[in-house]
Amino acid sequence: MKRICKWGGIALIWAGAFFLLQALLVPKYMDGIPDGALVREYYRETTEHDVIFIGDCEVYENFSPVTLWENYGITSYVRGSPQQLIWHSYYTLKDTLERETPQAVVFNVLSMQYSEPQSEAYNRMALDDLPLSVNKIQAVLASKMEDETLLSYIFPLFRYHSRWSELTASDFRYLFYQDALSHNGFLMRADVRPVTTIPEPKKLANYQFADVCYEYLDKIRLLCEEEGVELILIKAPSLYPHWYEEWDRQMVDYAGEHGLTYINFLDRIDEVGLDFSTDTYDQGLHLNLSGAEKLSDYFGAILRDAGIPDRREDEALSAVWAEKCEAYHAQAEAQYAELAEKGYLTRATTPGSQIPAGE
Amino acid sequence: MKHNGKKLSALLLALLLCLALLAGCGGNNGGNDQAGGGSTNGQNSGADGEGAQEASAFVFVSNGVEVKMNAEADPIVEALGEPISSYDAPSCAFQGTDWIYTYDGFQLNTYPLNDVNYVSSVVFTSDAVATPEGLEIGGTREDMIAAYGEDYTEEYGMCTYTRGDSQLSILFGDGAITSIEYLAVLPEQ
Amino acid sequence: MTFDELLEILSDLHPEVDFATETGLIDNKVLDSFDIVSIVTEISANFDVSIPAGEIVPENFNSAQALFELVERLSDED
Amino acid sequence: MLFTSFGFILFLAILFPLYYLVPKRLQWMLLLAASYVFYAFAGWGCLIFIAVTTVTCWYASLRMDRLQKRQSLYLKARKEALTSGEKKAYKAQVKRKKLGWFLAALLLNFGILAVLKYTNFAIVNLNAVSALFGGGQLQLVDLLLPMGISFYTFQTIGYVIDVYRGKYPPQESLPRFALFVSFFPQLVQGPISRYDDLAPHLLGEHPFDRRTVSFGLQRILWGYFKKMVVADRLLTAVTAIIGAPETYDGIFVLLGMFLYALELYADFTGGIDITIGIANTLGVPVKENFIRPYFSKNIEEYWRRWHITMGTWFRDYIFYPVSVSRPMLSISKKSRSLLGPELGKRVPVYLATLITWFATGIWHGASWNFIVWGLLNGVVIIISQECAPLYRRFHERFPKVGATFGWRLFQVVRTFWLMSALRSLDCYRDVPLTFSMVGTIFTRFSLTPLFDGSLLELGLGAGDWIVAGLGCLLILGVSLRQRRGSVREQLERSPAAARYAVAFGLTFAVLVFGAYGVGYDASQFIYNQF
Repeated sequence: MKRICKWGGIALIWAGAFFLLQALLVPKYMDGIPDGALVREYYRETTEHDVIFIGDCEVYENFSPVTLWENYGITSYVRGSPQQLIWHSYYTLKDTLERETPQAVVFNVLSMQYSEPQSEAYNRMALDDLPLSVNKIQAVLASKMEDETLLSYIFPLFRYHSRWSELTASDFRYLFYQDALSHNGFLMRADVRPVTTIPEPKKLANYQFADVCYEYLDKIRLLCEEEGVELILIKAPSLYPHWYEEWDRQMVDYAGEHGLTYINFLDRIDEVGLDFSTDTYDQGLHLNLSGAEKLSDYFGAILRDAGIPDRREDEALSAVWAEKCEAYHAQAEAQYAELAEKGYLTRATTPGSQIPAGE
Repeated sequence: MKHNGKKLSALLLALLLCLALLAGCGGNNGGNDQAGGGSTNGQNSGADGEGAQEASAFVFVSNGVEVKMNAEADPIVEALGEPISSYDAPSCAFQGTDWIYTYDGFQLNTYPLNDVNYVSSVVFTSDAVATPEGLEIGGTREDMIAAYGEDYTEEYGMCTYTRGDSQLSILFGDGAITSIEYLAVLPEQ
Repeated sequence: MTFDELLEILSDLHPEVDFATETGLIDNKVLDSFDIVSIVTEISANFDVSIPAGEIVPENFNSAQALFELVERLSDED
Repeated sequence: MLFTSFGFILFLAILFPLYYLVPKRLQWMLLLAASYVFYAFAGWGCLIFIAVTTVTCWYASLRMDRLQKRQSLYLKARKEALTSGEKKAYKAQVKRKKLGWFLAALLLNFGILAVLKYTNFAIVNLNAVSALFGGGQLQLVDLLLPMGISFYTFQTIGYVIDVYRGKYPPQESLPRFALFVSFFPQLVQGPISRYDDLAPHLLGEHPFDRRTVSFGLQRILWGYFKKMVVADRLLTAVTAIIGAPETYDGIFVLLGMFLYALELYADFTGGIDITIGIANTLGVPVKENFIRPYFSKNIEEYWRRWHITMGTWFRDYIFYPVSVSRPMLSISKKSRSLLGPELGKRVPVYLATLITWFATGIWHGASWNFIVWGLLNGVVIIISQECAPLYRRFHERFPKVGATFGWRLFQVVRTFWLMSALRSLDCYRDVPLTFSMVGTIFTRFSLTPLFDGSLLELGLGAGDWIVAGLGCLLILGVSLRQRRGSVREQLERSPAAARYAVAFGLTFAVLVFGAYGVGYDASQFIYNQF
């Protein structure tokens, strides 16, 4: 008995040290690259959502849940992550549907063009913060690059141990708790960088989306059917990377075949009222705050037509959302103030990104 | 044990056969083929160095400026002169910025690595430019073979030649060349 | 060959060692591989006894006595 | 499966408990199975080669033994009937047959090694010669080089030679013999064990012993520390230096030699620590391969303390047989009559030395770099032999100097740098480049690069240099303590808190500072494919 106590104690101390070190060494995304913090923030939600967005930066930079709430009383969350590939989307959705059942799921179809994992960094940002479960393991196995190991997703220390030499004060400050950086998954950027030119798209040899992408699209669709959730396919109005006609046609066909709604917002730029001289912060790759609010307002009407209810009558919900709105407007104000003062956003320009200030 | 003499010769024969087979196909030794070097440094001495007589890579030339794949991009961009337009596409979450420079007849694309931009591709956009070997948009398959030979792979009407750390991809539509693209084969990280 | 002749060969190599009493010539690193080869060639050159490589093991070279017995045995065999 | 991969750790984590759970008489079978599983991860093709070596050497040794036994029976039965001439004739006949089996096993197995390892080297050289005369060029062939082939081939050949010499009876059971050939911890990079040392332990029964297992695990941990924290970190800088000879000349060459010496030591001895640690955890003792070689006072001593099992292999199976062979003895006679007894006596020994070092060089790798490296080692050893009388006279005149610490330090430092300089042949692309780079130490010498921040451009940050430096100091400290006996036994006597602190510290040092995972090339053990 004494022996068991002794070894148990040693194991406990060892595990404690291990997890403490691990918590210290994993990146916290508090000093830049807020995109990396998106996945973890979802798990702090206390109330359910009627609409869930899944997809890449074209959802989390372009759709604002607060606008949907304020204008339509629609509760929503953007479960996006940078360059979220379709298998990431599928497993993220699966994880979400195990926790709540929304009325609609909105999927941005840009990732249909990628049939293979692209980069370890994006895998990490999509998967690191998924809670450990069979679902996560499947997600890792589906996503990992050749030289990545499953074990390093279960114990991220094995991946991030070499960060010991890059630790900063903020790694200690945010060791146990990190501030919220997004607004229900929406990352706010109020600065403007107008579109002056868009490079001509190059010709491709093959426009057909890969089988594996269709497989996952089917999985997403079937999952939604099973749970009784309406699936809406969209293509966000980002001007670059180019969305080819040939790709669009495949999505139109797919939606038609399965009775889904597919909206290509590139066709509705005028209807939405987007002005790419003021509504983008990076020459048309992403919308800025004003662009996202216009798009969300336009999309809210579509969601309302699809039967997504107005929850503003619900007092408990209203209280929760009131707080969200407050934080949202505070950040918007702060960003506009900073822009007025300095002409650029410090937060938005991490070292290494060479976006010239306030063009 | 008496007849083992025969068995042994049979064994030896089988063995030699195996050896011959393996010597012929070989090479499936996974990550283990740092042949015999005394160091893991890739500085494998002797036998390895001489083996790599690579054909030199494809180089695009515009107004006397050589555009090599995987070359540092900034000096080339400077030498090429003012582009018609340039476009920077920061990737999601600050993982680096790709640049696209548009010139008359072609586009120059770059990728970043450790804060330096390198040439990732040159895409022809019109027949205003031609490769140093004389191939241009609108040309024929015969032109292509005359210029670059038969050693290409073809997929969906796109023919690709690989030389050194570069590829030349030529796309056909209705029997004529519709696109020519130089592509960098990314160095192993 | 006599034991004294053998001692002479050995003392030529290492005058400072008392070969009559030392019993750890190999274990105590008194003889290195060069010495051993020298001894074998000397014996072969002067007494026409060849010591095969297989017999070059510590047990046979640890003392002059053991070496002498080895040489006796080998010359008997021939 | 690399020693430093998660897969290998998992493999061990399954094997160790299983080993002590199965009935004791099945332990060796489990080891055999584990060894083949381990080897299969290196590729199915490799399995064929090790199996062929196993079967042929096992069989040839049995045949040799049968012949020997039949001879003694035959002679015993006919003790009176045969004349001594007939006996001799019979013996000669048996000897011939034995030699036949012996040579068949030797040629086949060395042949496999030679074909796989040296074909391309031969082709390159043939091509170079052919080019001189404007001849045609051969294509290089893509050959599979099975993991650890040089190690297991040498170990097995050593067994065949011993059986041929009648040192011990052969192993009758093929699977038992297969375990001796393929015992997985030492498959990757040695040590090259002797059958009579290793086999009894491999095949014996091993009850669980807490102390043995804990000592074994400690040694494994220490090996991982040396390898992953020190060696793999230094490797980055070494690679940077020798990868750009046009940038890094002069003092950098010297620095490169120094770092490579540290890196190689940490890598190789770390690997051996893991090997021996695993074997010890399984209750199997394995001969030490290194005894603090960098403390050696001369090159001969160095080679008695560095990669010991390889050195003794070459000594017992090449140096001795060559130097006492008939041709060598006749050379000896001739050289004595030509050069006089003193010098003449040494000629054959030196010749055998050069032959042995040529073989050692080419065993290390198929390139002129290694051949020149080996020969230079031989030459240095010969020079130091020739200088021995000089040193003796020096010490006779100044008897006090030899005993001083300063003098010993001088010897140790001299030997270290001499070996480091020779080792640079192992780094640069070819022999002429190596010599010209070593030359730049003298022609382009300048100390400034050490202080102007160039060190931080070698791929290691300041933190990495500090970790590597502290790691080296720790290794040095442990080596110094080792002179007073086993460090683990010393540790055993210290308080529990200290022991756990060491274990925790090392584990987390490996976990955090180890060079593994994405962003690090899983560098293979340097001796992997010898």
